[in-house]
Amino acid sequence: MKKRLLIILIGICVVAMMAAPLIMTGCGEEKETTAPTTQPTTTVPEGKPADYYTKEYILIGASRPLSGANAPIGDAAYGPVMKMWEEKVNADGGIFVADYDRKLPIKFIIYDDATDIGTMVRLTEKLILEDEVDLLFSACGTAFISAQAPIANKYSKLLITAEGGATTMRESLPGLPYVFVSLPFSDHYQLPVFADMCAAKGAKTAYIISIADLHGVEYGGVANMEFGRVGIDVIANKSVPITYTDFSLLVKEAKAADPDVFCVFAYPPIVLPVTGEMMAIGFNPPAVIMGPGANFGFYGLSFGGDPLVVEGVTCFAAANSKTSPEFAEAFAALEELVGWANLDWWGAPYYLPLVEIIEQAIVATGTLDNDVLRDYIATHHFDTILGDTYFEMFGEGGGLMVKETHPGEIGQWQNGIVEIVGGGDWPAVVLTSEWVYPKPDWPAP
Amino acid sequence: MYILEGEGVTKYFGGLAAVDGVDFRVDQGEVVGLIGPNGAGKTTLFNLISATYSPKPGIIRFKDIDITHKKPYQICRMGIARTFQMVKIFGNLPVIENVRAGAFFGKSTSVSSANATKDSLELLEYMGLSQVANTPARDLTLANQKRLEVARALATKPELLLLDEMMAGLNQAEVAGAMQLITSIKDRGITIVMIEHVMKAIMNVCDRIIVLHHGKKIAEGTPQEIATSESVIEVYLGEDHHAGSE
Amino acid sequence: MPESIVNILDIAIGGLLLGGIYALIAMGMSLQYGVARVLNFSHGEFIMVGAFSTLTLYTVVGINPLICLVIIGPVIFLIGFLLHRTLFHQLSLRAPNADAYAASSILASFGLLFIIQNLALLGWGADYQAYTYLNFGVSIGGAIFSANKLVILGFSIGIGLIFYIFLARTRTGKGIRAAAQDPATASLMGVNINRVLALCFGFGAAMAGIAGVLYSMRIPLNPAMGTQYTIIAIIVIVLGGLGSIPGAFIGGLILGIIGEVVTSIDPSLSMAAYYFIFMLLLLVRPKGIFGK
Amino acid sequence: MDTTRFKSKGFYIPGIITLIIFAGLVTLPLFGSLYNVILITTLLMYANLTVSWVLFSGLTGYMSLATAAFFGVGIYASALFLPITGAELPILVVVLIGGLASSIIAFGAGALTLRLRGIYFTIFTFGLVVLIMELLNWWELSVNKILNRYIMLVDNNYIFYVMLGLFVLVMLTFFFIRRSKFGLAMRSIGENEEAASHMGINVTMVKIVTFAISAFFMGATGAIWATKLSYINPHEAFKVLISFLPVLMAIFGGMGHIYGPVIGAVIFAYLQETLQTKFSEIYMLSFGVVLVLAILYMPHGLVGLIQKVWRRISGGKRVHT
Amino acid sequence: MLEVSNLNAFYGNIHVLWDISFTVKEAEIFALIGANGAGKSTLLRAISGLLLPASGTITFLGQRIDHLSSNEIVELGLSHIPEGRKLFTEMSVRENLEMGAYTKPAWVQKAETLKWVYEIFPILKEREKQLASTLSGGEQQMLAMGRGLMSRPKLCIIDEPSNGLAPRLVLEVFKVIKSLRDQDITILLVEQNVKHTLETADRACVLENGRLALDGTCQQLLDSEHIRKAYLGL
Repeated sequence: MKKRLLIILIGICVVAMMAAPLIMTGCGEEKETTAPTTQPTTTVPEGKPADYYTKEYILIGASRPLSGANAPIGDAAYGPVMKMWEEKVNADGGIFVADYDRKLPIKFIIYDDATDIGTMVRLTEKLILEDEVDLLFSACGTAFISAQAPIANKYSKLLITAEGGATTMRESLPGLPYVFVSLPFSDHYQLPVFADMCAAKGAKTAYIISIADLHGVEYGGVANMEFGRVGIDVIANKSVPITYTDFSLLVKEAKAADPDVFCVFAYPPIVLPVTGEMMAIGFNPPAVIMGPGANFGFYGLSFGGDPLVVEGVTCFAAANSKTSPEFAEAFAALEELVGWANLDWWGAPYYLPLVEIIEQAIVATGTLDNDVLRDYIATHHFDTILGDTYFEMFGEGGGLMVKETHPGEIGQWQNGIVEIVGGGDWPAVVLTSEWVYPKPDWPAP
Repeated sequence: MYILEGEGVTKYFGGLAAVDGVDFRVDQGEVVGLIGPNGAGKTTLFNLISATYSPKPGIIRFKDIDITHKKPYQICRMGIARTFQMVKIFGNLPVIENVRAGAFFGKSTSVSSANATKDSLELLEYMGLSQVANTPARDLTLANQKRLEVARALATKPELLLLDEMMAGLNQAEVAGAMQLITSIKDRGITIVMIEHVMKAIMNVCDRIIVLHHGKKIAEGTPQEIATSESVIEVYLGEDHHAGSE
Repeated sequence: MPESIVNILDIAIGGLLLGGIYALIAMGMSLQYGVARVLNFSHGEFIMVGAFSTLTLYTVVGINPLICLVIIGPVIFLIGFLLHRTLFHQLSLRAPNADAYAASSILASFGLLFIIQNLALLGWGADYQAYTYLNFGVSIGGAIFSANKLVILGFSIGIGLIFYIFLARTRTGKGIRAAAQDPATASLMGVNINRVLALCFGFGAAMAGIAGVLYSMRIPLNPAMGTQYTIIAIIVIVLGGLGSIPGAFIGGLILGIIGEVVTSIDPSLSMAAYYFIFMLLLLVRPKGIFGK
Repeated sequence: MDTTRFKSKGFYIPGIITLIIFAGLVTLPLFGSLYNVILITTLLMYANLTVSWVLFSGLTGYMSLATAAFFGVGIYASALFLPITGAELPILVVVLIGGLASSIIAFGAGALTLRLRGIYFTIFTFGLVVLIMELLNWWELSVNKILNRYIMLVDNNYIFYVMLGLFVLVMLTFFFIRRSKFGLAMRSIGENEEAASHMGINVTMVKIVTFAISAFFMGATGAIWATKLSYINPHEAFKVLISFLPVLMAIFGGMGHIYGPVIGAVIFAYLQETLQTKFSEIYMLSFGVVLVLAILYMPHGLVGLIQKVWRRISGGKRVHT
Repeated sequence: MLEVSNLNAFYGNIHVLWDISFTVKEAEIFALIGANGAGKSTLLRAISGLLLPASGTITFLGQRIDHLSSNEIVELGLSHIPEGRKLFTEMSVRENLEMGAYTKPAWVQKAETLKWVYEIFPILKEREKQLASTLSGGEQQMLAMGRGLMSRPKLCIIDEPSNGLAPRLVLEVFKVIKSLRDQDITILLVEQNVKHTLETADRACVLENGRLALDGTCQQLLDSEHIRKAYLGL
């Protein structure tokens, strides 16, 4: 008898569990539908959205890696840009949206995906379906964006991506009209430019270490091609597992091979120890390119706290304070927010204009309708910190920020900062210094 | 044909022979006692017969079939069941489920659920455990846990039953009950080999006794022969000819 | 010297040096498992805490990392000691048997992993941080190794030896060994089992912390870094025999050499090789190379 | 515990409740919001993994941490057979392939490893996850030169129904195995393996077959789950955390009762979702604290807690469970 | 010296000891006899603090010890030589002995005690450096006893010392036990070898099925019909 009652009790619990979310959303829906009736005296003007009177802010959602392996990446560059923008816009009273005939402040909902794609996917759908965000900001990392893009596309949500770019993503862009990619990637003028730079200095051989994931494979592969194009012989292309921790032997082998160009296409957990090992055993090839990781302030500070130590290391970088007064201002503001160690001369220059593009598109179209915004962004040029900024569209598909808007591709540590030393010859390029080749010796310990 | 027969059965642990070249024969319907001081290799011999270990070297036959390299579950399905020195009941399962497990799996032919339940209830009745059929086995008294082990072994419908220190820890009345039980199991036509320290039980119940010492068989015979054997008294019963409990 | 010999030296000595790091990481975990019977999945988090504390002390206060050892080791020991006294001791009281305790302590240590990692995230932030120390080359027979690696191997051997002597010679050390073999009998000898277990858990945590202090000279830090070291430690202690401290030490060295050899053939297979060897060993000789 | 089998009356009310829940779930897409469907799909995914885990580990007492391996194999099956373009196999067939591939691996791994006991078995299964991941990563990288795989997006309601179908299947399997002769054999092994083998139970066979059955459901669940991810690589497909979650969920819910793991999975996953969204800054911290407290104070899980509370309410009389 | 009164203890759910009461007097050999599983070892575990009794009191030298942990009890001067020797097999003979002197007061004078123990068991001195696992059965029992003496106990609990020993060695062991008594060490002896035990001990009690069945001087017990029937097979 008691057992039966117990089972009933458990059953009720299960039902309650299952029903709880339903009831909760039920209530939520009710609130929203009854909201206009609370103001029975006014009806929504013709052609205006249903929440004309009740809209309090522009709701922006993002699923970010606040914890887990990607947290350092997510915390360093794009997160602060969002934060900075939020403060700036809200200090100004918000963004003027014509549909509502007033300025609407912005509000972020940021969930922690704990660096897990399954969680990120679910939270993205929660943001879209449950929180009904007006705008969706991108997840962190190429893999995550690769998974998020089809979902944003499926729900017709504009997705301008930040920390991620890959040739594979470009390949899938034609089927993803709502997705815009901002960060340049391997063959998107970074490695071609770098290969040309090396060839111009007369480099003959290259040695590549890459991380055994999407990023490493792609950069390793493209570097192989590009070096081949300019006649540089790739001696080795070694790939290391993500969780590997000791690089002494790899660096020694590289040293023994005596290459002109040494490439490390990996993240900070590999980039930093490899650099340390190079210093320790005195491996100093004429050109050293590393990234992502070497493009951050912390890279310079990691070897005794003085960025002069990494003098001559080459990395991916788009702009620095010298690029333009606007960038000087932006980098100063970012430095105040996150400190010099977290400045990112590669990503930040491309994340900064994203929010400007969105803001300008909203003001220009006067709506938060993602379809309208998408079409506007796809077809217009914007005046951002980069100057004239626009996307190359893939037929009916998504967009890729064109190389002509890139202020630079390749940076190099010189006198304790990353100078922009390479970037092809398109209009926006602003080089801030000459590329030093061969790089100077590591300082004596 | 002997129901159970061993030739030169030997088992080494490390460098030490726990069972050392033991020959034994058990006739159909007999009750054979296996005695010897602690560490003499009695339980190891049981483990060899029931295939927990394989003898090396040595051969064990059951009804003339070589069972030296069989697995425990095969041995059981051939008709040898056993109990354990330290009871190994399924403590969290109800008593009836313990017995049903034996009834289900003990035979190579499949048994229907209804039949298994029916047989198990009968066995519990026979063992005087019907009142506690639905109690978790761990809540039984030690004596009842031992009876449950026997019931579970009997549920596999064995022809040969190995009882390992069934009386240990039982009081006088319980020992008497256990002796009765053994006799009645024997009357069912089941051959029994038992390890026992309670001499009264051994002397009264067994048809024949095998004495092990340091892994070797030192004597074999009827209870009377054993009680008067010089060598047995020497190592086991105490030097002054009294059958003291070891 | 001919290049091939240097190369062999590179691999052999490099393997030993790498193994020294692995040994240091694994010894503490082995101790925690061997005596306190906790397979501590949060072991790597203690390494992380040790590393971050060093970074803070070195870069903010300016304390030499080697001096940090003396500060951080005892603090983490205390944390481990108290953790065992409270959490794991309670668990052992509640567990009906050893297997249940093994399972519940694994899960509790998993909970600790989350807690410590999140606290580190709140305290130190998610970003990568790094410093380097003693990062210069030292030549051994023509092969060059970074000094901090030699220092780590030195400490690894030193700590291993000191602990070995502590276990072999001192009263408490003997108590620990006795408790590892048979806790009930040890307590009959007068060993305060709860205290010894907590001590061992504390020592294990302190060794992890010290490993973190030393290893932080070489690697960039972030709060999520611990897990990979936990996994390496598990591989090493299985290799050396669960619970054996000399086993963990030698297992670490062996894994280091295997790592360097595989890396010299195909670095992308190195981690796979670790797991493969580890699982093969579990199948062939679950008690480890030195297990009895 | 399992005395109900002798009193068939006791089945009506839970049966009716189960039916009501089932009816509610089947019609959910009609009245629930799309996100509810997605959320409950997630909860069902965890419930599937947890019940599958309990099916083997809960009954036999072998603590397996191989869940992520089988789940990942399922995910990879989808990645191979349901690419974003050119998917030629029906989804259900792929789900079946995922399940079968997992159970084949489980069969092999089980034959090799089930002689390991206790912590050795646990560590081995843990190693299995990372080994498969590293080998696959190496294979994809060096041989296939593809590290990223896109998977066809599937309608959320469809995924929900497949997940629900698997849930019903796994529950039925669990229910019938528990009550069957086979389940009795498994519980006997869990209680005392040596005694079980001496009672005619082919312990090796029972363990391997159960391991494979449990892996089947894990793999099938992974295969359908993969269609939600839309993109995977070896590192994302084989997440060690997935091995631990079902264990935690089962313990959280309590393994003494058939509903325990389900309740544990559902509440735990819901809690996880709440923490991730409401307290994202301290999500891991609160998760860890809940975990530690649950292990300390709810040794028999939620179901145990409910039973205890129930006993208090019903007058403190002891109920045999 | 040792007083046990109304002791009840459980093993899991099984009630193992029922209302046990007895006293051990100074400098005597008090024997506890009973069949396998009668609860003797459980009783000893309860006395030496390995098992928490459910009710009842245990007093040693006037001090309640029933809620002390075993390491505290050893320090009071009660040494328990467990059944099955329970040697630290991965330690040398000497280290095993040293473990016996683990308590702080005993540790200080361990060199001295060691000499005394080597006098009692000269074979242990010869085997000093060997691992305990390499000793023969008799040597192991001697080591276990020697280890138990290293704490300089006032009361020594010896559980089944003759277990698995050849008869010649059994006699030896009993001789040592007697000599200990003569050195004013009180002995609580548990044995299955009833005849020897009753011939060696001063007083004894009989445990049957967790209950105290009989107690008295050994002569009384030897004469008792019950003992003669049940334990001596007469």
